[in-house]
Amino acid sequence: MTRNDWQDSRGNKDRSITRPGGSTMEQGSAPADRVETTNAFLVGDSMTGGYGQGPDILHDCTIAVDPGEIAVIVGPNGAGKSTGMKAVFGMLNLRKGSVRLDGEDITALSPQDRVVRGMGFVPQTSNIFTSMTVEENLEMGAFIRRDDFRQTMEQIYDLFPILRDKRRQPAGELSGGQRQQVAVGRALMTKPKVLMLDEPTAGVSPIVMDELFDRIIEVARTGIPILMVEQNARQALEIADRGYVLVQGRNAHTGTGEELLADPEVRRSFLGG
Amino acid sequence: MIEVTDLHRHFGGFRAVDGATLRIEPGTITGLIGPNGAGKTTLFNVIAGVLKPTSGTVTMAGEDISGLPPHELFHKGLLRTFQIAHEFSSMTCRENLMVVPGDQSGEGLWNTWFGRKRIADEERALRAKADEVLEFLTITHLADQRAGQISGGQKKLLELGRTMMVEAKIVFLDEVGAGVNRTLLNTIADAILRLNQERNYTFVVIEHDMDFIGRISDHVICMAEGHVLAEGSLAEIKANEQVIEAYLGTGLKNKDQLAGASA
Amino acid sequence: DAHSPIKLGVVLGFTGPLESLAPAMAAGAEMAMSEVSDSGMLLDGVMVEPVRADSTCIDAAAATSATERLITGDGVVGIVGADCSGVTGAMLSNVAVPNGIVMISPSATSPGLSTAEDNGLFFRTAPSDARQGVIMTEILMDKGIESVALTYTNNDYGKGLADAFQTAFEEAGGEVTISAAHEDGKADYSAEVGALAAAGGDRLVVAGYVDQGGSGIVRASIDSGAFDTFHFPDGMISQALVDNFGSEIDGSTGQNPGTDSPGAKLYQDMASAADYDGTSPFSAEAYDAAALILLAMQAAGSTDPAAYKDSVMDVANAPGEQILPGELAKGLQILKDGGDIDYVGASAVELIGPGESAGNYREVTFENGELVVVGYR
Amino acid sequence: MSSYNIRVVALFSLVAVLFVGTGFIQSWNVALTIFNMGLISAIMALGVNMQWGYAGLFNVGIMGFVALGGLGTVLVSTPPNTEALAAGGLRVVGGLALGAATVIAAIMAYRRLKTYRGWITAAILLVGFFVFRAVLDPGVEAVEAVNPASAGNIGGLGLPVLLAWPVGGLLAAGAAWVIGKTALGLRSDYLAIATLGIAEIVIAIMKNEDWLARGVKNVIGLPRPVPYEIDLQASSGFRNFATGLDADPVTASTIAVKLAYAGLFGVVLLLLIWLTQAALASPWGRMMRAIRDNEVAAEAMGKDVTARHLQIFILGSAVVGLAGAMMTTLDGQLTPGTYQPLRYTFLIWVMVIVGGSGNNWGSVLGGFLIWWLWVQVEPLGALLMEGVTAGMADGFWLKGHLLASVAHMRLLTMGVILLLVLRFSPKGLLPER
Amino acid sequence: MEPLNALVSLANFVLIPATAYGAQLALGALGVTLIYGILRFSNFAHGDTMAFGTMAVILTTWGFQAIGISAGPLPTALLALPIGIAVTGLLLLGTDRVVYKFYRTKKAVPVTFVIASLGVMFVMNGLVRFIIGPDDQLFSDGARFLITAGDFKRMTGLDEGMAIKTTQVITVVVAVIVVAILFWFLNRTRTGKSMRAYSDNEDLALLSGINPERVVMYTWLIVAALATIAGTLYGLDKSFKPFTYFQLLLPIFASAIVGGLGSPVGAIAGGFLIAFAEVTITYPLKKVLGYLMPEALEPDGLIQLLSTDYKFAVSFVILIIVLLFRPTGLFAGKSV
Ligand SMILES: Nc1ncnc2c1ncn2[C@@H]1O[C@H](COP(=O)(O)OP(=O)(O)OP(=O)(O)O)[C@@H](O)[C@H]1O
Ligand SMILES: Nc1ncnc2c1ncn2[C@@H]1O[C@H](COP(=O)(O)OP(=O)(O)OP(=O)(O)O)[C@@H](O)[C@H]1O
Ligand SMILES: [Mg+2]
Ligand SMILES: [Mg+2]
Repeated sequence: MTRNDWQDSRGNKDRSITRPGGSTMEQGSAPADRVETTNAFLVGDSMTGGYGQGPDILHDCTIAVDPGEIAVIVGPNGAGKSTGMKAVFGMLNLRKGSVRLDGEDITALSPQDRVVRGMGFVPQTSNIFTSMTVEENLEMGAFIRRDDFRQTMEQIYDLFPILRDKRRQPAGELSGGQRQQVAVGRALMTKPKVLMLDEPTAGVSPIVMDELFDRIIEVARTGIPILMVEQNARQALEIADRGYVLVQGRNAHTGTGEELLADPEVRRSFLGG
Repeated sequence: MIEVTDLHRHFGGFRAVDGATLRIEPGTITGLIGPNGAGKTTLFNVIAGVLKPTSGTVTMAGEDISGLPPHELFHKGLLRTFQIAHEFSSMTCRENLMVVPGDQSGEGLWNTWFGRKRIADEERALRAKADEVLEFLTITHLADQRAGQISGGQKKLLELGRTMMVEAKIVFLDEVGAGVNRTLLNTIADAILRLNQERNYTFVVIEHDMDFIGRISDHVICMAEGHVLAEGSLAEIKANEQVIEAYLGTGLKNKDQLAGASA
Repeated sequence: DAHSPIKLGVVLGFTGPLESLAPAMAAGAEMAMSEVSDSGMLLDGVMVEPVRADSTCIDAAAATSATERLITGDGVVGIVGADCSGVTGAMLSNVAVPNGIVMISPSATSPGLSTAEDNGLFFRTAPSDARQGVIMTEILMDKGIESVALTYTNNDYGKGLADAFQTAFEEAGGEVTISAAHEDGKADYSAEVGALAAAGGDRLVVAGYVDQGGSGIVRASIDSGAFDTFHFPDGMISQALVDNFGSEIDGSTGQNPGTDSPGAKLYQDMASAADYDGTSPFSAEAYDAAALILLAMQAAGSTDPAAYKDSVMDVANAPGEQILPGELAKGLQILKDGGDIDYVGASAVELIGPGESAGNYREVTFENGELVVVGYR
Repeated sequence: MSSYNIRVVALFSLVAVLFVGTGFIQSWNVALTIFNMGLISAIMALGVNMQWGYAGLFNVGIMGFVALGGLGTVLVSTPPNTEALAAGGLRVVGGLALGAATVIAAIMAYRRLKTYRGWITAAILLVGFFVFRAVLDPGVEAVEAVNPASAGNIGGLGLPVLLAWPVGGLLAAGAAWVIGKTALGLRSDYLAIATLGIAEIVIAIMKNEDWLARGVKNVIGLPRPVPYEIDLQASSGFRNFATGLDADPVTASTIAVKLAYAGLFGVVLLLLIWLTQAALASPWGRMMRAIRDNEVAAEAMGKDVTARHLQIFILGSAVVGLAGAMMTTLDGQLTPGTYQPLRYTFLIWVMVIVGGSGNNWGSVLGGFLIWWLWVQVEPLGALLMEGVTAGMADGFWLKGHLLASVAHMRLLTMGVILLLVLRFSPKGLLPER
Repeated sequence: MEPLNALVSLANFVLIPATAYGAQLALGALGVTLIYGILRFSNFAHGDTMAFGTMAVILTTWGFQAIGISAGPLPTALLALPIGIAVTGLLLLGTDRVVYKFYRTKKAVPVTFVIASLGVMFVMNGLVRFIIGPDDQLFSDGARFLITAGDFKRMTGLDEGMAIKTTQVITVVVAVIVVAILFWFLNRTRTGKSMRAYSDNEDLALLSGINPERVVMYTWLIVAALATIAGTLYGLDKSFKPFTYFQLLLPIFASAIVGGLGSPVGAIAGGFLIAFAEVTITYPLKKVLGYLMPEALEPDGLIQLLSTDYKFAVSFVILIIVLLFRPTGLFAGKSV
């Protein structure tokens, strides 16, 4: 990976923005079980691509999710999980493969257009507008909506009651778990047809993690398919209908959450024994 | 080793650390847990000199170190790692290690011009030491890679490695596990345990992963709302009602409902 | 070979703080050159070509480099310039003197240059400020004005003039209530005007530049009612002042170099015909500087600075026939015939002592939005 | 040879060609004049590069340090003005000492006191200010009254002018220490504007404190470290030497003097390059890179970031001050009114960025290249405009307008070059390795 | 009457000019602060942008005057403003397309933008001189005064006059209106909120369906409007000269920084703080005290805290003092 020359972070006290680095983890040995994806609601099908002119990070990687389902992606650091999510969301150029939503090929659409088509995304980090109030954060979630979104907002307050109390507070003043709730709420404001979450529980306390998983299940119960990346793999796979293990940008293992949890190979290599 | 007495740190009206009092015994590995926003990182930052305390004292081996800047604490053997990895991204991993020791004569400008022989000798020794540390961490193959280009977990290993370049007395680790693959986390846990046993480092570890805490620490402190809520062995903590209510929770409630819905 | 053209340098601050004065000055100098070329009478028909260079007014290094280029690259045999005293000094000592090239500055008025080591190569058509201070004092005292506020542009010109004036005025029994500098090209002059107004005085003396802070001060003074009559030294007297303020400054007085020779008027007409502003500060002096160099060459019969530098004083001063702007051909002819001339030019040139203008001034007032010349001193 | 080395050789050859070409096409005097100032520019760029390239300090107050170096030259090399010193020298020194004491007392009060410290500090400052003025002002008046038209200042020490160069550097270093102590904690853009402002304050003081170095009345005729051309021309030895070389004595003398300057400046530049390169390649350089990469981590790894920033800020400023003193010596005069940020701050920045920040050789390259352009854009622009307007009818308004605007090509070109380099070679022509 | 005279004198020489100047600085600083807040860099080309905008207005004004359009007692330039803004907007959008957009897509660090803006500054600097020349240009017409000092004296019978210029009133009124609109726009409208969202978190704004290029476009258009308005008001009140506009950059930046970069309220407060500091600290109290004190105690000297030579230094000393105690300005600005 060549460094971007325009990004030299010289300058007093400029925060150095560190990005997750490349991976050197050994690749999973088990062959990828092919999954039936052609008819799934959201599919990133055989995606190959990387950042800018850099090397490919994803190699023929397939991720799919159906309505009412929770699909979880796990894998070592730098495996390309976040990259895969971004690829599905159109934030990097695919060299091969396609992305389909509800049967329609959306590979060529820009992220904004995907938002319009009903995709919601909560990135791994900095996923709220810290200087804006909770309510404004939710409003921004509804940015593309032209109709009256007040009702949706009420629904979100019902789902995350704490946010109703803090609606006038700048989101930057909230605790980690509360922030994650704002982030999910923001994504839900678009009334998404599918919700994508990148490590929603990273760094949150166990109680908040449980709560978030609870809420995610609640959202899924309303019929919205959820695609998420998790490092707390064991808990995540427990609630997952589908699980994908990615290694070096490739599908290493695929199955239901229980299957993956039961697979000794997966346990040893990716779930910490 | 470290004693924190009635420590306060306020931001405006907000009391992030509010009367924390605790003791870290030498040679132990202490786990520090607590809800988000409990003030753990702030406590670390105050002890490590990044923030000045509003009131209260921190002593290390009997000596008052409250308010000392980080670089002075470093020379007293107090080191810390960061919640988000802070590697020197444009330098190689080896250089990241070699830069650490603070007594290098080559850091004085005068010597760079008139003491070049001595510097060359020191550098050789330093390089050997860095390679040793890389080997300990099983990342020798990354020695000449720019630290900005290694994976997140490897960066955390590198951070740990930096503490091994000097004779540290106490090391503070802030959420080494967040976002790190569990298998890699096991490697890190091994490294911590080995450092503790082989070099007698004292550790204080913030972590939300109870398995990890359980694996490494002899003693656990739970903070909430800026002060210490409970302390003891992990088993004691896990049984503590207050801790369960504020932090651990009782597990998922909705799980069965989901199964029902998708069935 | 007498028929190859000679080159004269015109080194002025085309960019920088005085960038707005430079074009009219250059135009003046170049008009004199084309007048001479057209006449075909300089040393049997030598043509004169101007070569411009930017003095930047502020960057001594750039000015020296440019001058170096003119002298050693383009081979100029004389230089009209520079405008600001600072760069002029650097050019003189670093390039002109070492290479033995004559420099005539139309506008560097700093007294310090009088004593600069110049090997007889440096002249100026603008008088040193010391003299003007005395003239100003006389004019004001004659009007019975004994208390003035004083503001000056914060450079060697302004400061020198202000010092000279203050000394002369206080010696004559007058009172300077405040002497406050103003920086050119700044955003706002309310603070200066506030201070000047608070100090008070019968009149405000503005030793600045008309297209710079000077106008800003006058504008703010009139607008706030701090002062409504002013006294203007040479940097301020120009058509622009009349255009800017019209009858708002009625009753104000001033002086600038000049004699009762009709030269100034003639020059302004010539400038208007050539489509530039002849009243712009130091434009007339620039014309005269170029004319002097060329006349001196004719008198010496050579374009070699070493030869003609000694003739500059001769052609500039009496005795001889008076030469006005537009009459350069006549002057060349007289010199060719071995006669004497007394170049008067557009700014009533009279060189004294170390080669600077003697300082004949005309006294002006402003009436009904017009500049009226009331006399000469 | 690596591609980097090829690049170095190619670019420096290009610069060499530019200067040699200037020598052949215009004249060797022009080439040397530009070259000498190029040397000074290179040193200034080197100083800025130390601050920016090594430590990421965004200093936009270069002008102030250049000017302080110039002040140093006057204070060292001009003869003392005994009359003025007798008239008010003591009071001036006393006043300044009182001023400094006031500031120190205020800082001590602010640090030590617990209660009412704001008020007490303010009171100390206020009272101190009036006492300072009361002591200083009469002294200043007395000094300035001594022969104001040609002196009116305290003069200097009357020492050899070469000694002024290190002193100019020291003066700049002293100012940098004060500035660094107060402003270095600021974040990038805030530091930039603070330094920009401080530079303006330095210039304001130099313009208005006539007793110091005559203010805007300028000091001219500063002594030189090399002989005068006319003296050479007058010496028969030199004339014989010139004729021996088959050269005209005037040209020979002007070139000889310039070569002498070039030698002096060149020695300084080479010395600085050696010092900086040695420092960069050592653990010190590694530490600086670490600090630049990540201050927080460097601090946690025991590096005293504040002290190192201060160190590099002072060193860089001293180098700039040294260059400023050299420039004033070359000019032979100190003219405070001529210090403008466009020329002495922003242009130096263009040199550093175009050359390649973090790379010493890049700064040297940038210094020479940009200075050459700064001077030569003028004639080149005129040529260009003549070319462009050649096809237009005489008297066509645009033709006249374009020809009259040629002088403004200079700024335009500098901007365009900066933008082009930033775009196509963002780390400069010679990137840091 | 004496205290009244003192008050009027103070108002005439301190309050009124400082208010008008403060409003001019505030408008300029708003532009700087907006760019910093949303596009995240200090735009060194802002002074020259103001010069360019004003030049466009002047050229249009001349055109209007030539064909006989006028705004009665108000300056014709006000009519020309929309055209000037449009032209400046085009220039800024063009600059963005040619220069800044590239770095945005590269996600360059802020300092790269700052240095690019230096380049733009050089170019615009030359461009303006190229088009309109380096000279002073007068373009104000209409009534100069609301009330002149003389009229005021006659009306009130006081010894001291108080002049209020049309341009001063226009400046303050326009500044208030513009600031009000800007606040309403940023805090209440969808586009305004999307701009704040973008400034807060660029990537997330993208994920919310906000089109970053639109936000950038709106920012530049608003900046064009602010710069042109500020420049024109300034030019009407004083005069237009490219070099002066370049010099304006310093007090404008000082204002924006004192207030806290990125904070619109800060920019306004900063503008007034700098303007009042420059005027008050150097204002001699002689006259005012003369009115207030009994005859015997009337001061001899000027009672001036600092000579006007240092007025420029005053604003920077204030700047530095503020930054020492509040490193990101009065209103806790951002820093990137
Ligand atoms: N913006 C980027 N530009 C270039 N390369 C990137 C970028 N972001 C990530 N990468 C590289 O892509 C690879 C995959 O990164 P990704 O963020 O997808 O990993 P991940 O599986 O999400 O890891 P983690 O669990 O640590 O979040 C890594 O080698 C990383 O260095
Ligand atoms: N600089 C600051 N200004 C204002 N408030 C702050 C600041 N730093 C931290 N806080 C607040 O202090 C509280 C404690 O923060 P801290 O980072 O110490 O929590 P923590 O225990 O480390 O939580 P987590 O587990 O989420 O990392 C939080 O509510 C936070 O919002
Ligand atoms: Mg990730
Ligand atoms: Mg924390």
